[in-house]
Amino acid sequence: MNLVPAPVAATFSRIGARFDNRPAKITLAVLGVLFVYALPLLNIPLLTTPDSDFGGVLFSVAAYALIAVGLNIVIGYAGLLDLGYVGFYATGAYTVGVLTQYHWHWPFFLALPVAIVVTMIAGVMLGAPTLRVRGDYLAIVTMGFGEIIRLVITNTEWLGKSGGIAKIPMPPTIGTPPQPGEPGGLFGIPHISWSTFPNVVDVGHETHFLSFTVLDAIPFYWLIVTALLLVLLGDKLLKDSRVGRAWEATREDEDVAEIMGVPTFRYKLLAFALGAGIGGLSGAMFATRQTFIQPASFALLLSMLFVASVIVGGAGNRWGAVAGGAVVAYLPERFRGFTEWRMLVFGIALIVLATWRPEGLFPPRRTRRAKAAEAEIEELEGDAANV
Amino acid sequence: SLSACGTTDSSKNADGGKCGYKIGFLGAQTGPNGNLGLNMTGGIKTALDAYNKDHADCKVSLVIKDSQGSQDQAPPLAKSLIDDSKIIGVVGPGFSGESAATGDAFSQAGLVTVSPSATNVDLTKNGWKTFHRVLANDDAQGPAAAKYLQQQGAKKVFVLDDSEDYGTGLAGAVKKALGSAVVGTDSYEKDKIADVVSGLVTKIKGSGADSVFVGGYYGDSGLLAKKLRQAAWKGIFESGDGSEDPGFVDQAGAAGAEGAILTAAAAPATADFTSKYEAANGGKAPGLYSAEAYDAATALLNGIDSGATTRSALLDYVNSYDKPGVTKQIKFTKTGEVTTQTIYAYTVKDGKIQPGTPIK
Amino acid sequence: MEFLLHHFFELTISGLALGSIYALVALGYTLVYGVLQLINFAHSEVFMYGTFAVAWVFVFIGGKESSSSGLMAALPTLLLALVVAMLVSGGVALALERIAYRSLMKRNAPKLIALISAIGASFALSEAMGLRDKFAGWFGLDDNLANYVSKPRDIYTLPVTVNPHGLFTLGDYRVTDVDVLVIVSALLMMVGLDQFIRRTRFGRGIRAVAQDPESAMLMGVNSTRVVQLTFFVGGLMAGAAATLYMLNIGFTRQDAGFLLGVKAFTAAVMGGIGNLRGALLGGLVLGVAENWGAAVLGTGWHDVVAFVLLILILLFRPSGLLGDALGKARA
Amino acid sequence: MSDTATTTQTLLEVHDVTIKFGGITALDGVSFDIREGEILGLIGPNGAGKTTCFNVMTGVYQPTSGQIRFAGTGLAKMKRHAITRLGIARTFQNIRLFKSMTALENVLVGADAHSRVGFFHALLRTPLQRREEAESRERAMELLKFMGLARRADELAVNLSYGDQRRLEIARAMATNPKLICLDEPAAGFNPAEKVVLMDLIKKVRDRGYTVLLIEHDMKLVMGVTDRIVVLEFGRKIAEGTPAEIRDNPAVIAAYLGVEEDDAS
Amino acid sequence: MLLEVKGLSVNYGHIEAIRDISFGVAEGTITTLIGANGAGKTTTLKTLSGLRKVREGKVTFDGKDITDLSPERRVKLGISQSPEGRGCFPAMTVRENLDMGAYVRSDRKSAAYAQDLDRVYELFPRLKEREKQAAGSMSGGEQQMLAIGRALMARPKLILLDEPSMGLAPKLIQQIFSIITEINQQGTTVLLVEQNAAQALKRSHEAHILETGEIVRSGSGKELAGDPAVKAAYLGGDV
Ligand SMILES: Nc1ncnc2c1ncn2[C@@H]1O[C@H](COP(=O)(O)OP(=O)(O)OP(=O)(O)O)[C@@H](O)[C@H]1O
Ligand SMILES: Nc1ncnc2c1ncn2[C@@H]1O[C@H](COP(=O)(O)OP(=O)(O)OP(=O)(O)O)[C@@H](O)[C@H]1O
Ligand SMILES: CC(C)C[C@H](N)C(=O)O
Ligand SMILES: [Mg+2]
Ligand SMILES: [Mg+2]
Repeated sequence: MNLVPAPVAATFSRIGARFDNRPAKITLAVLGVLFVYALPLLNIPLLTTPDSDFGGVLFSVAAYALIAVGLNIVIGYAGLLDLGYVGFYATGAYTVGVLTQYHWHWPFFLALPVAIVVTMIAGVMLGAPTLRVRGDYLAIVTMGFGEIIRLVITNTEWLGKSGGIAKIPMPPTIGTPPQPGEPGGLFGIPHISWSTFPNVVDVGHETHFLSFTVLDAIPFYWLIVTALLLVLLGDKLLKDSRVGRAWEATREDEDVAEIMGVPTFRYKLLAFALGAGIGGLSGAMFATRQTFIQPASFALLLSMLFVASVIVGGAGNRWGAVAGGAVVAYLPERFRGFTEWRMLVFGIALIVLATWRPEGLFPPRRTRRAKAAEAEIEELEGDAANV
Repeated sequence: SLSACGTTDSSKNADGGKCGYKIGFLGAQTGPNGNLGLNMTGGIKTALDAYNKDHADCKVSLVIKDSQGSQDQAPPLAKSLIDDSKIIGVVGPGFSGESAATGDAFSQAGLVTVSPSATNVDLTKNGWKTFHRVLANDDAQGPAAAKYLQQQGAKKVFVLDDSEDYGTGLAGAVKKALGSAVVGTDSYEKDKIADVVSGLVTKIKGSGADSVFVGGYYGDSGLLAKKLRQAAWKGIFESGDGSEDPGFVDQAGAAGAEGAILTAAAAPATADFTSKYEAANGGKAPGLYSAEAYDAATALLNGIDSGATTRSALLDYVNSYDKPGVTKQIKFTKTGEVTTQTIYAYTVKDGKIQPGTPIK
Repeated sequence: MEFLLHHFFELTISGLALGSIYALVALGYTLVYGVLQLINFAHSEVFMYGTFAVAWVFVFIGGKESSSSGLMAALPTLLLALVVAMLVSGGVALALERIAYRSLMKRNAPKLIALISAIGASFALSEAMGLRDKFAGWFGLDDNLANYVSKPRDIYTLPVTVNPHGLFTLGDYRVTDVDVLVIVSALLMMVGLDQFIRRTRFGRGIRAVAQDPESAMLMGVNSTRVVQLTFFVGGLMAGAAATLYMLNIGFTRQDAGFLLGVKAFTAAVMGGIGNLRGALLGGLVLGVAENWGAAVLGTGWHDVVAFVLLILILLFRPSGLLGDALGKARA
Repeated sequence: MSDTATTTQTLLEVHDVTIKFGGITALDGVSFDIREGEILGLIGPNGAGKTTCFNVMTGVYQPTSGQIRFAGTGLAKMKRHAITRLGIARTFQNIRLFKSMTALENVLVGADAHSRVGFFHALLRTPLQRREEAESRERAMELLKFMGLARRADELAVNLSYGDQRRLEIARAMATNPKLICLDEPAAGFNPAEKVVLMDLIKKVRDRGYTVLLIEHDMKLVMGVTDRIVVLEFGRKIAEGTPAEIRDNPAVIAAYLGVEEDDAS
Repeated sequence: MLLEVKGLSVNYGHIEAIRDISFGVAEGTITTLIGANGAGKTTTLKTLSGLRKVREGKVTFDGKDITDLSPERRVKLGISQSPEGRGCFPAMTVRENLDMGAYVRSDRKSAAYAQDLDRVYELFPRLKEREKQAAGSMSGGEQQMLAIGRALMARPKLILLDEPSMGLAPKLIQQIFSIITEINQQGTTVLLVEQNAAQALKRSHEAHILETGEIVRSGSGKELAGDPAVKAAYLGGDV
């Protein structure tokens, strides 16, 4: 398997976990993060997609990873199978489209939080009545919801119908505004070229720092990776708390969780809203990167791929979700060499992945938490011995 | 100003070799609408085969980027075409959605594109410098189709569209031109007509319409035509270029398709083209947009032949191109629309689409 | 609304005809779900292969030249097509079980991963059909073979157009022989299956495996065989649905299954997934409701009607119209 | 041990509860009290309605008629998690642990029932959140130790042996900090020696200030540990009294105990 | 010997649940396995019925090597089990559950079958009363009766009973043990796992004591029942 950026970060942080001293851990994490940011500039052979712009591919990889992390809260943590996640993705994208272009002209960064909130509200609105429906019934209800969103957009004048919304503004460039032929931004960062040996810095090929243009997806990639890292941090804080435990218990046995004092409905709704919000966030990013959205971009099949991301990665593990999202977005691009066979190959790859790692690429790990608990036992038993 | 962006780093590197030029294609090859994209690449290959036979010493190759017809997948692919300095012209993008999503990038990179099929009206209103298409847009065909329908005696028309850019655009133009002659409208989802066709038939019959116009593709319109005839509906069936494919007749059946009118901004493809196409494509017959793609590719190849081997030169060449193609005279306006806007009406008779006549 | 009332019978009958096809496909989802508690996402492809099989039988017998005929004249070919389609779909379903599920089940893998392998299988099967020209090419694409392939990834039509004949009038609508054939044969098939599951040892085996696979083995149930048979029977039904679909619609494509599959699955859930009679009821309700809804609101809202109805039904009956799984309900 | 039973007041009051499932009347006008600090045994033949009684008390079923009051509050229509927070906890006759969570985490879920912090505290890692988390952990570990499970704290619940799983159920129930803890056949599957240990444990639980309601078929255990016993048969209460009274009650012997064979050790 | 176990070892992943155990069950006898929680009793029975894979060792039944046979084949040969945790089919009625017990029998219409059914109903009148109730809604003890009844319906040569007395009321426990003796006298060989060791040992011809996956003692039921060490560990002194 080719290394994909996000799992690289995961690997780094995992290596980090082996070191007990904090500085080493932090150094490694920082290096990992830096590597993730630098990835599109490095043009690493084999990893870089030969048939598609790597910056653009990395953007979708990061977008899928972000989506998968959000969906992982719903599926992996709370155990709710959501087959209509694309509905939230669409809601986020359309909120941005409507606010920044179609009806109003808000700046992107003002529209972004609104998009997240709107999507969360959509999540609650869907969740409140339907979360009482269980298991696979929920799956099909959510699937229906995803389709309803798309069809309503297709049939609603106010949302641009099937024509969609074009010319969605990009985030503002920091530094000199770009002109035709002039990328603008603060400064240029050269890419690395491997076509010669030894590899060289390719000054002819630069990414301009925080210049958002159609020709260079890399600043968008940085933007979404930043969002991803923040979301991952929040995810970790929640998961390692009472909230995470409540989700897990609900997933394991809802009735018993309830009887143990977990207000399961509220927690399911929370998971749903958070997942939706993150879906909305990635939809918003997608809209501004794409500058053009259409209902056709939010087809049912996408929901399936999102679910596949979470599960292929290992439902319940955030790094698994990142890896899964990356794999599902990356493989079809990597397989472009197979020309018209590539989707067939991708399908087979999914079967192979499933069979090869039924628990996912990174199954949820309990060992680390278990380690922490071990230390506590030592203490406690030590105390006991003294009594 | 065009050449200013056209000559950035790309032409610098391209000087490496005299030959080895490439043209790109961006559009569907797989996915639900892969067949339309395959029709296009078939046309391009036909043009390319002919060219390369004559220029064995300096062949041009084709780089295909499969977008699956999805505007989401297209941008990085467009970028990778742009980044390949050997690529000096692009046939495509195939669909309006992906054209809208990539137009800015091509324009900023100065890489000329000639679409064989993207018909959305707005595409030429973005100020893009590199966009061209070899067929009339959705607005051009509508009024002619409406006129022709009325010439055939239609008084009450039911107008349908497939909820896609092209279908809604064309149907909208038809509706506008027909005005009060429209007795009913409805829309279905592209490729999903099977679920709704019976309801549509009931509706059309119930509306008392004496004719139907469908803005959509043969995969859907063919079935509708068949079901209407099976339900003993006797009116006139008309559809646009999206239905002008032998698949329409196959699907509607000879009886279902009989008398159907298909309009298109294209002269009938010659038998000569058909046989060339079949030779270049393993015996498969041309389909919808094959001939247009052939014309688009031919324009680019003619440019390369004439020595326009940089992006800017080829762009200039295409801008001033004026030659007959298999579908029409190919010449572009400033915004990239093809100037020949003559619309032809084709009628199905005895299970065959008969050669069309210009609508006057 | 007025329109609906004026064409009530016409809309209802055509809704029932489509609904019967949903229902037959829904059976496959319901059966597999009932036994394994998993959504066999690739079942839509099982159906799609059936539709191609039907078309190929017709091409084989009559060539690609399009013609039309009445139902009676087409009946012998149709029956042959039915048998072939059922076998093809059944075979694909078996292969699917073998490749995408068996090893996962053996290893007691989490249920959800099977969904992924099913999605993968669905892609692969659909793409493989899209690439039928390539495979045909391996065998030398002569004219004859080209007839079976048509253009790659394009629609593939049934060469024979079966023209319906009116039989009797029901209110505002003249019911045709095709309507009757589609609805009646779907019903018969469904009743047959229902009896089969209820009355045979195999039926009891299915229910046992569904409820407690380990205990089922202790009773002497060969669960591998039961699962295989379940897939196969689901495939047979999908093949039958494919035949009726081709008779009614007359063309197919490599993604025809996906579109229908979503509906069929919705129907299965609406009726109460795992419940055979539920699948029937769900399919019919869905087909009719969609038709009515589209008539009132516009065809663009057709699927919205379907899904809103589904959500409403599940809100009031959280386990579908007829209640739960094959195990629990008395399938 | 009956001295504790006499002084204290009523904690839970089951009043004339009837519950029907279709044609089956699982409980038929059952009334009894549980007094604070006692260990009350609930026995009766199979299918007498004991587990159903638990289910009604913990909100799993709504009674067809009658009511249940806990510490003065009526439980009708109350959400199940709210009942737990009010102070009733239970174990399950057929073990229902969170299988793929560790033993410690299982207990933590119980302990969380009383923490006040939620989403925002967790996201911001507020001092309050940290403190509560630390307290919960400490309490959970302490309970595991009490149950003799400390060594297995990190083991996934599913990998514990049957007996340990039963013990973990008790620890988890205790973690919710209930006033009343209901144990449904905690000794099922234990051998006599293990039952003796369990018996001591139940007493210790009570000594920590919990009130215990115990369903159990093992008479030695029931007689040895309870202060009072309520006997059900066919959904009706047929007897109530001290262990000694129950042991000699002819109705109970006929319905439930049977004539003991001489050699049943 | 009807059943012979030689050098049997079974793992759960890395955990060795049973290690190199050997024993036999003679035709027509009652053999009992006793042992503490987690000793491996259930694992042994599950291995004999084919639900667990053997890591090492050999199992012969009726002279045939059945080590690698699937569970359903073993049922056909005449081994039936009442599993720990009952394993009733929750959504089937009581009657349907009993019918499932006879899944491999081809004589569902015969008088013999009706007789067997009657016998189960006679043993457990509660089941007759609740013939149409879904098994899942039955009480714990009722389900236990059902599990035993269901195992009997197969008319096995060898019946494996995993803690049949678990969850039963005292009165019924006595009954269960008489039933076990009775079916044994009618010709069914019994392999019994019990925590209620006193009762079990009293009635069994042979008994084995399992400790952490190994057989540590074997002997006749009476012998073991009288052994002070066994008494202390498994029979429980008086409380
Ligand atoms: N949901 C239900 N539907 C139908 N009958 C039920 C349901 N729940 C319980 N019953 C019946 O009610 C009666 C009481 O069951 P309950 O589980 O309370 O018995 P129990 O006293 O706990 O018995 P045991 O000692 O065997 O566990 C039983 O006969 C049972 O079959
Ligand atoms: N599914 C499993 N996965 C992992 N370990 C298991 C599993 N089932 C049992 N074990 C382990 O195997 C050992 C033997 O278990 P087994 O269930 O056979 O014991 P037992 O003698 O039947 O105990 P009990 O009296 O509690 O029923 C135990 O240590 C147990 O933890
Ligand atoms: C190939 C066709 C589907 C393209 C269509 N005319 C469009 O504008 O999108
Ligand atoms: Mg009970
Ligand atoms: Mg056991």
